[in-house]
Amino acid sequence: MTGLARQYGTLIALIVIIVAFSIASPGAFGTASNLINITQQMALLAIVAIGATMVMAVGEFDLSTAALVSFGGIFIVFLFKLGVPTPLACLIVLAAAGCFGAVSGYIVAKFEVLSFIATLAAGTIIGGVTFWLSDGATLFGDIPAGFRDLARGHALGIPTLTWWLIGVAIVVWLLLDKVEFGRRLYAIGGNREASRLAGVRIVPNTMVAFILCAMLAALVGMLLTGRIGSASPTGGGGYLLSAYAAVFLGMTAFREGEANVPGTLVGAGIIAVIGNGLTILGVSTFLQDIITGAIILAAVLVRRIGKGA
Amino acid sequence: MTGLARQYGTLIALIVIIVAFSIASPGAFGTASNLINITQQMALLAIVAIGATMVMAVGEFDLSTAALVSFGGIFIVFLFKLGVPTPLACLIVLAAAGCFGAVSGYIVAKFEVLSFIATLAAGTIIGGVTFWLSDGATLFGDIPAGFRDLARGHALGIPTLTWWLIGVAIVVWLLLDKVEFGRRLYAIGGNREASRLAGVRIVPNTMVAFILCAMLAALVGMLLTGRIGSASPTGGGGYLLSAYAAVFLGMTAFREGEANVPGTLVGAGIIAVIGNGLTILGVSTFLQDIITGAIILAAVLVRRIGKGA
Amino acid sequence: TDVSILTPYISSIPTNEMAQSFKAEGEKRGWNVTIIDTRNDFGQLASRIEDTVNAKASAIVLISTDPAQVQDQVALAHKAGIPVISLDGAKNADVAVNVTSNNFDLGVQLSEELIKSIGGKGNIVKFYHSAHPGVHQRELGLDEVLKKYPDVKIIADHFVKVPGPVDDGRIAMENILRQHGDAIDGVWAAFDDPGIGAELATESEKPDSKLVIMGIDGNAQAVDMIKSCTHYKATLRQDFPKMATVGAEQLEKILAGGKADKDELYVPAVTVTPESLGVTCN
Amino acid sequence: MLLEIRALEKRFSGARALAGADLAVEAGSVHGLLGENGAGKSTLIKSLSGLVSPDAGEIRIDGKAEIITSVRHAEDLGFRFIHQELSLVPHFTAVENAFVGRPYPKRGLFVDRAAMRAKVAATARDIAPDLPLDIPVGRMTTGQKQLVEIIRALMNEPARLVVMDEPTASLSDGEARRLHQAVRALAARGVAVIFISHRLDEVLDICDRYTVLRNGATTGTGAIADVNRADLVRLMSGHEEIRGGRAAPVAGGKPVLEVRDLPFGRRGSKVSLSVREGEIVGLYGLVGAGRSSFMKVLWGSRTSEGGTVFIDGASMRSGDIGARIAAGGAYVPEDRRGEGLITARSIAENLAITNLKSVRSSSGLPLTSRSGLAARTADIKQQLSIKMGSPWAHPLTLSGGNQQKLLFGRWFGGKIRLLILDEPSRGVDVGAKEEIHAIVRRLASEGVAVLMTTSDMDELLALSNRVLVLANGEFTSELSGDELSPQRIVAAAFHHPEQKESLA
Ligand SMILES: Nc1ncnc2c1ncn2[C@@H]1O[C@H](COP(=O)(O)OP(=O)(O)OP(=O)(O)O)[C@@H](O)[C@H]1O
Ligand SMILES: Nc1ncnc2c1ncn2[C@@H]1O[C@H](COP(=O)(O)OP(=O)(O)OP(=O)(O)O)[C@@H](O)[C@H]1O
Ligand SMILES: [Mg+2]
Ligand SMILES: [Mg+2]
Repeated sequence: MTGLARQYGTLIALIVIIVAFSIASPGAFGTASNLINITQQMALLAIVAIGATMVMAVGEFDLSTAALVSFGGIFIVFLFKLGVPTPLACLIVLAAAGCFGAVSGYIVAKFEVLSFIATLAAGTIIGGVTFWLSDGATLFGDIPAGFRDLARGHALGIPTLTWWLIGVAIVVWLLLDKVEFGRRLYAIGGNREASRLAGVRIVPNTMVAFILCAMLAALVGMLLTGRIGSASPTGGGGYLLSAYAAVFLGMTAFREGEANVPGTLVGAGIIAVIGNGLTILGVSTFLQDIITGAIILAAVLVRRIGKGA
Repeated sequence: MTGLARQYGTLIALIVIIVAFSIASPGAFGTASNLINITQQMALLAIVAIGATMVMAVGEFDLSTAALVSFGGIFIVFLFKLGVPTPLACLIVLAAAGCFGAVSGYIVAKFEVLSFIATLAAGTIIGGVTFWLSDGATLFGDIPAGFRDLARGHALGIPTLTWWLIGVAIVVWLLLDKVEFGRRLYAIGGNREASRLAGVRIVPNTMVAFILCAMLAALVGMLLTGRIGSASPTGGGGYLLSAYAAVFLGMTAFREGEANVPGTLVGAGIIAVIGNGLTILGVSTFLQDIITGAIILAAVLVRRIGKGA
Repeated sequence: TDVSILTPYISSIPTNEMAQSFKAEGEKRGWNVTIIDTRNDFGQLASRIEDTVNAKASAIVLISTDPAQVQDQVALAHKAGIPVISLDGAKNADVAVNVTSNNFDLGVQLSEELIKSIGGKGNIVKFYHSAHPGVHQRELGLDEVLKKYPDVKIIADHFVKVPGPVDDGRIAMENILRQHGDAIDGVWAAFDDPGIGAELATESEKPDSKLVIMGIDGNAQAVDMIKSCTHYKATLRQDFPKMATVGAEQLEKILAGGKADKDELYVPAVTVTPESLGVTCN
Repeated sequence: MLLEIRALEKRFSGARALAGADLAVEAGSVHGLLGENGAGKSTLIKSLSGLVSPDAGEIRIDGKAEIITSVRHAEDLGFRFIHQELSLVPHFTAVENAFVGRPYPKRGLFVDRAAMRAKVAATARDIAPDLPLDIPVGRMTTGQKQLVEIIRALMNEPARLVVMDEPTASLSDGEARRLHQAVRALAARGVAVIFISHRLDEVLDICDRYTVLRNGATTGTGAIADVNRADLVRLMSGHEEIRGGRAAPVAGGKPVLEVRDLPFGRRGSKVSLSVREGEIVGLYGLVGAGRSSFMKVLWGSRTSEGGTVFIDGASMRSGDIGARIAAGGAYVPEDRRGEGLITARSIAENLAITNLKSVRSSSGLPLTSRSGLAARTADIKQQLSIKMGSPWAHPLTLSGGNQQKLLFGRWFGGKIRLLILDEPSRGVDVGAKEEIHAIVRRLASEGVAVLMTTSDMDELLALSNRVLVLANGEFTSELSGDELSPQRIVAAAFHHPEQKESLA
């Protein structure tokens, strides 16, 4: 029993939370349609967190993700206003985000600057660029309906955003767990020096992790714009800490101390379910914060208590 | 020359920045009164960062500082509204913050939960409490002038806030560098297991670091309230990333890879000087962000480039 | 003439509109206008005002800030002989003039409008953000009006998180709809962003619901929704360009050595409804 | 000649690591590379792996001058390395670690885990049949990690040259012997092996040729058949080897450490033992037998349920390290870097962390004085003849032997009653090892009780008055006096606890 709690504590926590809410509110929370809707509500956060998972796998940190989400949203609308067609605009945004990621990754890997400070600075710069593109204003209008549909509606009864999440999660999970590239990222993250001694090329591998993370963040910025029909230069601000909360929760979920995609999904799931359930129960926002914090603490402590020395 | 750049790169960066701004704007930036004023402007950020320095010295992270700043500001006004006299109110606020810090520290040290996720959860809880105390509103009024004077005005030609900074910096510097307690913190931060085997008690020492950090954050919340005459439940939000930016900049300033008080002061100084100088030069916010990010990157890269293999 | 616009909220639509309009007005008059934003941070706002005073700017324009929130710094500017005007802020002894729509009145107007459209009774959902003093005033307006209508009940409320208020409002509304469904008659949004989120949620979750959404600000996306005959039925558009124009005129007088006309000038708000936009919905 | 190195030189910010080193290695031979700590052995082989770029000199491969630029380059030349510092990824299992930086077997696009495991298991069968392949190496003992490194280097077929930098430092006789067989088998297949070790007897045993470095320069090379141990020591140090005899225990010493009914071992059998004043008790066992775990339980860094540990008659609470220190306990852990040194802090602080009171500026105030730190460092430096520069330098700037002395030195100054030593001279050269042994004997003669574990049979025999043997987590025998012979000890270590029920 305690063995099980230790092994899958965080997953069990998620299940317990879902069951508890279902009992408290069977008619509203515990319905299939609501549970499906939660997957849509968690999708954007989870995709950012999955990007962060890759960077954490190489043992680094990317604090510019939030800025990149905002950047992605503003830049795509900016391009639309210039009349750039949707597919090209999406490619340009992803490429631009990839460049930002490449620079951050290069600085971190090549000069061994602490990624915390390097990506904080990068995020500040990206934020400045975003404000400059938008004049600091929320951008609205000129967003093609075809683009908006990428983030709206359903297919086969599943929300489009959920499909995005499923796709991204599978691809990144394969990348990290099944392909050589992932082994290299985890090797670098686990022991950078040993990996270097073993001939793993630190700089290109780290850069690719940062590039993919940046692209996913920009993708989320675009999807968010599609979802709400406008883009704010600070729209991504809310994703930073909660995305990392999801990753860190996930690190305690399956493989001790390693960021991993299934764990991150569980982490994002916990955060989304708590938010959804407490709102449905009509708990006030302030109390929601207190309860959310307490549940997250409990979820990570489950594994630890009784572990002994 | 490159040796010097490597040794004191970040300090040199600060000096270069000050000289550059003084040349660009001798009449406004390079005046004694403005330079003194910068010390006042950096004071609050620097005090939060000094608290974070202690937690980083034990090798942990405290993400609840921002929430504690907001908490400190709201709670003191809340107490004033209840008619509690100033000295008692201050003590209550510090004690409450200390309790929050003690709990975070205990969880992190005892159960070896990653401090990132534990303090993120703690910060969410504290944020909820703060909102609940204030009903989510900015609190005005009922703030005694005597209290406000703790954060206003001058003494001996130096702003009161600067005196606070000087006092806190000296005390924490002594604690970390001269007192046995500091040796223990750095030992734990340097190698937790080795320190434990050598008889250093991990839990109480880590807890004290978190307690002091929390108290300093709450102190800043109170001083901020005194300075601007009101308290907002999100007033501390701006301090999180910039405080850690200061600490991380400082870690590259003097002792490679170790959080230290003089370094943190240099880091906070860089951030404050850039903000002040660019505003005086009339640079718009968007460009300010880009320049700030670039200067921070340059400051950390100075040491690194040319370091070779 | 160097004029500095200072605000903590540049990315909010009204603040931005005022700032940009004022900048345009100022440049028309040959002023050199800089916009400085402090990202919701009042401590930093205080520092930036000090810097501006040190840089000996000709005037300071505070936007969307109650000068009392940075009282000392405003007083410092006043003492240094630098005129301070406030847009969408509050009256203050050290401020030459505050040009605004009365936020409390806006709240009252919105509430009356909403309650009228649901027939004087029913359940409403409230989206609020009390951390912003101006927006908080609107909420107080609602409280005042509700005293007159005992049959109107707030069945759910949500503190809107910034940044990201639209998506936050949307997710909250999705969840509230699941709990209360058809029991909801109206949505009261203290500003348009969460209202837009609520509309998006209703569109996808309960498109045939009869609920009515109303907000404040005249946000372009909200106006667009009103024009498209959605659940969004009204927004109170504060006339931000007008506020900026009035502010610029007042400042011009002051800079010429004169005085402001009054310490507070109101620019009335305009109600945007399908009718006022010339569309008929059924 | 497969490999020829001529007049190689390398400086590290002023310090000379290599000053004209020569080395020639033939295919199919085992070449012993010897030298004191800091002689430049590791630096020499790092220049072969592309990690260090030499300042002068040349490296010839098959007679052709070659500049090795990167680890990949070295691998492409068919070189494999076991570096001295364990270089493993802690979260990875043995199988995953074996493939870091190597081409993975694949099925389609994806990594084929079954094939990976099969390949590793095949190599492990010969070297370390008992090694768990599927647990993260972070949870393994130092010896087991070392075995993983060895498997990793031997697993790859197309190797021409395998370089092993102290592969046996934490292996006990059993594992070392298997490694020796594997090394000879490699040589028989025509692979060249460079074998670095401080255990001279093993070098004499398995190598064909030797090269000795002193202060970065080659002082001798030739066939092993032509030299004996004394010759090698002379070449390494420039003087004769000094060997002290085993010290006799203090007569009539009272028991210092007493352990009663301490549950230990996977089946929870109870252990009782006592160590008297002046006695040196050695604990022996194979890799993973539980020696380090047992010492950690005694020291209180691992908790245990039930049983009692007494120091000088005072009972020690489980998990209370402070109480042990107060009672005069001292502990030198096995893993110098992981558990011993605080590498980011100065030498002086490392020496003071166990006893900060001793470096106060005044006894009443908890202020650490810089001069106090310097004085304590100078004192310990002198007592243990540590070769070091400034007390404010970081410990990793010292040679292995001197780092090890720091771990002893930090307990000096307070009273020492019980000394617990886990591999006290791992990776330390013959000379320094002798100095460390002298320290241990001196402490014992002053009445300190010593409990020690070591994988090095020579060391065990050189120091212990009494030997306890652990196998698979159970104490299988106790030997003293004339019973102390390598054969009997190893035989006991291989014993299975099931057959020895009565002894525990
Ligand atoms: N990266 C480095 N920077 C500075 N000095 C170094 C570095 N690497 C080695 N040295 C110095 O070069 C000399 C040779 O070191 P090396 O590690 O090659 O010795 P070694 O013969 O392998 O010793 P040991 O038996 O202790 O492993 C030592 O004085 C060491 O301090
Ligand atoms: N009695 C025991 N109770 C619980 N676990 C044990 C016991 N003995 C050994 N182990 C486990 O088995 C492994 C061997 O432990 P230990 O480090 O003590 O071995 P060792 O004999 O010192 O080996 P090495 O020579 O490799 O250092 C460890 O993973 C340890 O957790
Ligand atoms: Mg070596
Ligand atoms: Mg051991």
